[in-house]
Amino acid sequence: MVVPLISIILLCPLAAFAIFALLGLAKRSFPRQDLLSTAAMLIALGCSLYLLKEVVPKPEPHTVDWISLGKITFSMGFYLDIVTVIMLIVVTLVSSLVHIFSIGYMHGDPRYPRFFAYLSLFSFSMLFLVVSDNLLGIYIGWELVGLCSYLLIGFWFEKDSAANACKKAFLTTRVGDVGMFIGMMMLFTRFDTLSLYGDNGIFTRITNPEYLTADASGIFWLSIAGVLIFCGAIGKSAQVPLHTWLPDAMEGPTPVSALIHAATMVAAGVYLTARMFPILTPSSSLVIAYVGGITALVAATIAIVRFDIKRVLAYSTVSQLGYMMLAIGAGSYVAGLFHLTTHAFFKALLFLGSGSVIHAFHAMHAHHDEEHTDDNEHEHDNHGLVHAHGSEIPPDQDMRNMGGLRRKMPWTFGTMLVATLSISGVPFFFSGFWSKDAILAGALGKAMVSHSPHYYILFGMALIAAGITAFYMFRLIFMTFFGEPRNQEMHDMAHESPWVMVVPLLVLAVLSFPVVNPIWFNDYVKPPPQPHIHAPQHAQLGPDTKTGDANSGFAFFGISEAEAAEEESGKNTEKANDVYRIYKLSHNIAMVLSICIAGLGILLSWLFYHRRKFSAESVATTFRPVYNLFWNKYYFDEFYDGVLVALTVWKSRLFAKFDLSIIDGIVNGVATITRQIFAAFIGFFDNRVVDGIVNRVAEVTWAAGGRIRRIQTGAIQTYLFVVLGGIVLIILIFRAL
Amino acid sequence: MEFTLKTFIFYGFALLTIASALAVVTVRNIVHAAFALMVTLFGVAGLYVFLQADFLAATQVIVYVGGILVLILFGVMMTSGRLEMRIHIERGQLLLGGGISLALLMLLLTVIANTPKWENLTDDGTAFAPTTERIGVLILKEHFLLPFEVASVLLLVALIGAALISRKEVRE
Amino acid sequence: MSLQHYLVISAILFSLGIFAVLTRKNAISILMGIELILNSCNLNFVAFSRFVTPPENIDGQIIAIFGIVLAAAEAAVFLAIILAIYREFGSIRPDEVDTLKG
Amino acid sequence: MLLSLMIFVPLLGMIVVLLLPRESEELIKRVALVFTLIPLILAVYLYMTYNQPDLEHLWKQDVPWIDTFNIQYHVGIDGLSAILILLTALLGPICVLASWRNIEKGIKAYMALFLLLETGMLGFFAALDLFLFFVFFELTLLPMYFLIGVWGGPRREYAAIKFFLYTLFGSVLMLVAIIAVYLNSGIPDDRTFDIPTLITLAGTPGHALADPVFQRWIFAGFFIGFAVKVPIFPFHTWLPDAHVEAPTAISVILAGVLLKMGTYGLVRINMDMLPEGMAFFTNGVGFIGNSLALLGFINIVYGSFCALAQTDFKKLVAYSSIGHMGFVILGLAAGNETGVTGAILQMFNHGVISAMLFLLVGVLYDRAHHREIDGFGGLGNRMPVYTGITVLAFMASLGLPGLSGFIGEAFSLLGAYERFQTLAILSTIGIVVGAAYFLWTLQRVFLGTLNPKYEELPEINRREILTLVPLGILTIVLGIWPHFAIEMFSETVTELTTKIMGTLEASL
Repeated sequence: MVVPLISIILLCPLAAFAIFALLGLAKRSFPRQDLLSTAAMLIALGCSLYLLKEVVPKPEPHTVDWISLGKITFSMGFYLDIVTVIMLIVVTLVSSLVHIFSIGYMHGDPRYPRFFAYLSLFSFSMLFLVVSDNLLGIYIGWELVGLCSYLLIGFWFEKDSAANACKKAFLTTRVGDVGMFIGMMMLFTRFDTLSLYGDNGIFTRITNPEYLTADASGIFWLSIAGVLIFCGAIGKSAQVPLHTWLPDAMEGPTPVSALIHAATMVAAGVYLTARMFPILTPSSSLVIAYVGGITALVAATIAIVRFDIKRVLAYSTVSQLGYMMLAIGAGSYVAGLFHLTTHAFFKALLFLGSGSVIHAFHAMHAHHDEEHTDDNEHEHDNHGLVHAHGSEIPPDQDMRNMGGLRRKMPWTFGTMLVATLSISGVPFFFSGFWSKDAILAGALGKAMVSHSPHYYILFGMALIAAGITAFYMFRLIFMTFFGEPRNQEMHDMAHESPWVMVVPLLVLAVLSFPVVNPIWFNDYVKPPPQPHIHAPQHAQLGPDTKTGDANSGFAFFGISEAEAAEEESGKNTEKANDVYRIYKLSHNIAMVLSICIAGLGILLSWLFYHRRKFSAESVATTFRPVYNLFWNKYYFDEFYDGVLVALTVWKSRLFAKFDLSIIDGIVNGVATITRQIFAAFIGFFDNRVVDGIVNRVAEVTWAAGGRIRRIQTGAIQTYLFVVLGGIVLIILIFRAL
Repeated sequence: MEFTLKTFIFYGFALLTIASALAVVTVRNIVHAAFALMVTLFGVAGLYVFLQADFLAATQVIVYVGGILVLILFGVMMTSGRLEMRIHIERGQLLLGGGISLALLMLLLTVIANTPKWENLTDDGTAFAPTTERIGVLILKEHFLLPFEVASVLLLVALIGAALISRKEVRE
Repeated sequence: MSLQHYLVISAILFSLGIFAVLTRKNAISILMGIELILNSCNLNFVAFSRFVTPPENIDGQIIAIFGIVLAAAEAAVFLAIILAIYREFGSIRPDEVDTLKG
Repeated sequence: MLLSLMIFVPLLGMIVVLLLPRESEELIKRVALVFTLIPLILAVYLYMTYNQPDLEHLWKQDVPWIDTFNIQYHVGIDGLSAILILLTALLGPICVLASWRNIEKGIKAYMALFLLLETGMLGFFAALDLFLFFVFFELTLLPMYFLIGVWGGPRREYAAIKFFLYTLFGSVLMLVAIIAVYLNSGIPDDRTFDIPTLITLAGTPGHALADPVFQRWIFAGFFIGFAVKVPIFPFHTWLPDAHVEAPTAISVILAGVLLKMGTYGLVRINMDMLPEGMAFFTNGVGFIGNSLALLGFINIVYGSFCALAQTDFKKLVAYSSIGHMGFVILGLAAGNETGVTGAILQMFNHGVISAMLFLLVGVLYDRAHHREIDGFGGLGNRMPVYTGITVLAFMASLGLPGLSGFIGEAFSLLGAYERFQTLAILSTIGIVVGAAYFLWTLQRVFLGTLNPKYEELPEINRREILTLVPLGILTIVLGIWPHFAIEMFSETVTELTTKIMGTLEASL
């Protein structure tokens, strides 16, 4: 059943796109592309849910030979374990909801059918990525989602900003992809395959000394490969330093932001890293954890000062993705994936909610464009700050135009509040709390077990980021829904969205409660073994004790790694219990700390933006350098545009000039020299000697002809004389002979 | 070779032929030349009789004397008019032409004299058989039919051509 | 009356014809010369036919008949040409008709 | 027999076209189309039967030609030539269709020359006699010279003469090498031009042809001849000029087939016949040992960067061709199964994709009468179908997985990484830059606000779509299931790479 079901899941959205593309060639379009695409997604969702039943503990990949070259065979296939199914469900569910939401949101757009076709193509690519059992397949899906992301960010390509953003997104991710490709080349060269699972897969061969020795050089090599593969994830999941494309990607329609740039595609990086979990070594894990931690912190700080509602959410996404990376880097495989799942729902909800708000304001867009741009500039002057990108914020996305919307749009407000509570880590009733807590606990536990200062630092970063997250998310809520309307005219026009948009919000809001039960998650999702992490504390672990009691709090996320270690080998029961105890302890510490810091963040936000006890402006003025740094996004864009892009373009011009002037110059120069020198001689020779001879011959012939023609008297008798005389002579001569 | 009446007549014809031919090429008056030519043609016809070619002799007389010669005389009349009846001959040309002709004659005679195959081929005195019927059969029935037809076409073409060339331009 | 007799007569006629063609300054005289040449040829044909081939073979005579036909045609065309030349140049002196002069 | 038929049918078509009156242009075009469709039909039949032993006799012919020098008319097929013949035969009718409206003068001569060109190309890929090989190689040169020089753009004479001289320069060296091979192939009465025989001789230890030093020199001679054609840096500057000036269909043939003649020659002669020479230049020892891979790398990076700087749409595509051919060189230099497979796939795919790109440029040029990238803008709104196809072609060209361009590039790199790690890694720069220039072009031409000058620009028409659709389908199909192409030549590649790798190992 597995293969047909997956095939249906893949083919439904692909067919929806294919119908659009083929009719497009004939310059037509299907009358209800929206319903077609949505139906395709719903079918895929149904199949994905059904697939839950088909999961087996030790699945085998279902493969076909794709390319066979003598010894080497590249296969393509599906691999279905619980993680795959969870991803399938997340993708199809969010995608279906986004489809439904878009029916309302995109209504009236001139390219309405195309939007749905692109969404279908994206869904196909994403699902293909998820179910692939090998790196090549993942890479194919990986790039295809990149293409869809490109197409959808640039959906309103008439806007220059959108055109720039889509190009930037594609190129930036491509830089990461090249790293991933190099990683693939390394793995392929070493293992002669790109399959991950099965007897000939990389994960089997990785323990085979024939392919990889477990000594220092082998581990070092594997670390490099792991980090390179992770480069792909850095690009796709918008980790520092390749994160800059994601905020710009907000130029796309908001449902796209929700689906691609919050819930699914950007999470593909996390998914990939999780898939590659078995090849991660201590060093590459640490790199991943640091990248994740830094990303979480950097993005969160930037988010504080944004005014564009979508940018705030975008940076929030980057930050949360950093969290997930941190989790996987710290070995908390399950926590990372759990956060991926919960985040997909509540972040999609936040984006769709913001879409609902933008939709409410959208009608105003046209005739208020100009004056609000002026307003923005005015405000910047008040701040006395250079806002390089400030004036680009469309008025319908600018939080400074909002406020007091909670009465106008109660459903949107309610659902967004749920999501905000969830992302901020408000305890116990929201899924985000559990997943975030698990990550913090995992990092702290890892630190305590390994006694590594790195993980303490990372834990600290994650904790601060959690606090900041709570702060800016509530800032968003307060600025948008509370207080007095800042722009009365726009406020008057605002209205609650139609039911096709509200229903998806409600569904997602339900999913933001711990519907995805952490206990269930922990029971089913097991981290794969990491054969090359031979941390000393694991080496002596005993076989022990499955007993980690499931009721004693929520320590299981941390335990998961310990359990994995236990299964592997070792004798020392005591040590195992030790580790278990440490993780449990770390979890308790982490929970208390995270509740405290989330509360602190919310409180500050309330004081700043609701009660107005403090003025954000004055704080900004006080810490102007820091503010400037945040406002300018740590100058990443400036660095890239000013240095990397400029350098590349300069280099290309240099090359082109080199080509034109040096290479072609040499060629033309050789030609010229040949012509000038060689040809001058030849020309002389030609003129004087060859032509001279020709001319002489011609002259002689001319002169001779002038004389000889007199023989032609024109009188027949003369000719006869000559002829007969000639005959006589000839005969006489021959007779004489 | 016994000297019979037959030989006498033969030599008579031969002499007549050659003498009149000489007259053709030497006399200055073109009309006289034409008449001398007539005599030559008669002579040749006589020689044909000696060669037992009776039909040919008759044809020679009828066609040449009756046809061609009259044609020539018409030509003389139409071109020369009254003034140009005399034929001009330049001395140098005369000498040169005479030389070449003489050389040619000597050459031919040498060839005739020095070809052994041709010696002693005398008139064996076979009985005369009329040739007219055989010629008729050969031309109209056997392998000379095609040449005959071709020759008649040629004649036709020549006559039409002659008429075309000699008529006055209609356009003018 | 052997073959050689006829050949000698024929050769003399031929030479005289050539002489006329070469020296005469009147186109009609030239025509007469040509007629002489043709006659000498015919005479040759008939003579060879009589003496060389078997008696019943008279192909030579037939060739001679064709020769006469040819002569007639030639005479007709020649005179026509002479008339045309006469109209064009006002003369039938061959040395005056030298348009082909190089 | 069928193979000879396929080669000479276009020539017959040329004669027919020449016999037609100059005025009946429609008829001439139709006749040319028919005479290019026949090889295509035969090529499809070839695709279906090339590996059936009982039909093998259909696809080869060997008759004496010039006995004095033991030159034969020997043509035959293996996997590599079959796929390139298929490509040539496919592009033939497409080019005729692409020339349907935009050749304004002398359509008769144009079609006649084009058909002659097709004969030359098909013959080149099928030739199994060195002399015949050279004759067909040169036979493509002449029509090409006239096609560029007469029907080209404003600087056509310059471009045509440059193309001609460059190629001639290369082919002179090649001719010297051919003669050297001939003279060393045996005793005076037993010399041969026959390629299979020569390959056997070159593999016979102790034979003059098997001498490593001899092979190196011959390798260099052939290599320069083919390098001009590929073109390999620094012999590449004829390409942008020729492309820019040539009419659309000729650019398509130039990029689609003529460049492949160079790489085909490299495989057929340099690799198959001269493994010792190949080993010397690719053994990875020192500068010389890396030289072939290095050239591939330079081509990739240099071509890509130059493309990034271009403002002329067609020139950009031309430079991108240089970059993409670099992958072929890199893959061939690797000499292993993955690399060579990738290289051959890349040859075919580049033929298809660059043909699409040039056709697309031609469509735009026919409408706007200029090719300045910055002079457009926002066409995506005005011409959605055209934009869609362009996106497909661009994506295929920049190596988007799922489209055929990716497989060739990826396999070339995978293969190259095994042998030349650093160069393979550095070559990936080309992937990023490749994406950069295509996306930048896409943005400048199709995205943004519509340039008011082009508000009335007509959408791509049926005929143009017809020329593009087969190529587009091939791009997608081969991207999804490259086995369709690979199965054609996998045996050939296995044999070849076994020999190369064996020689390499022996030489190290």
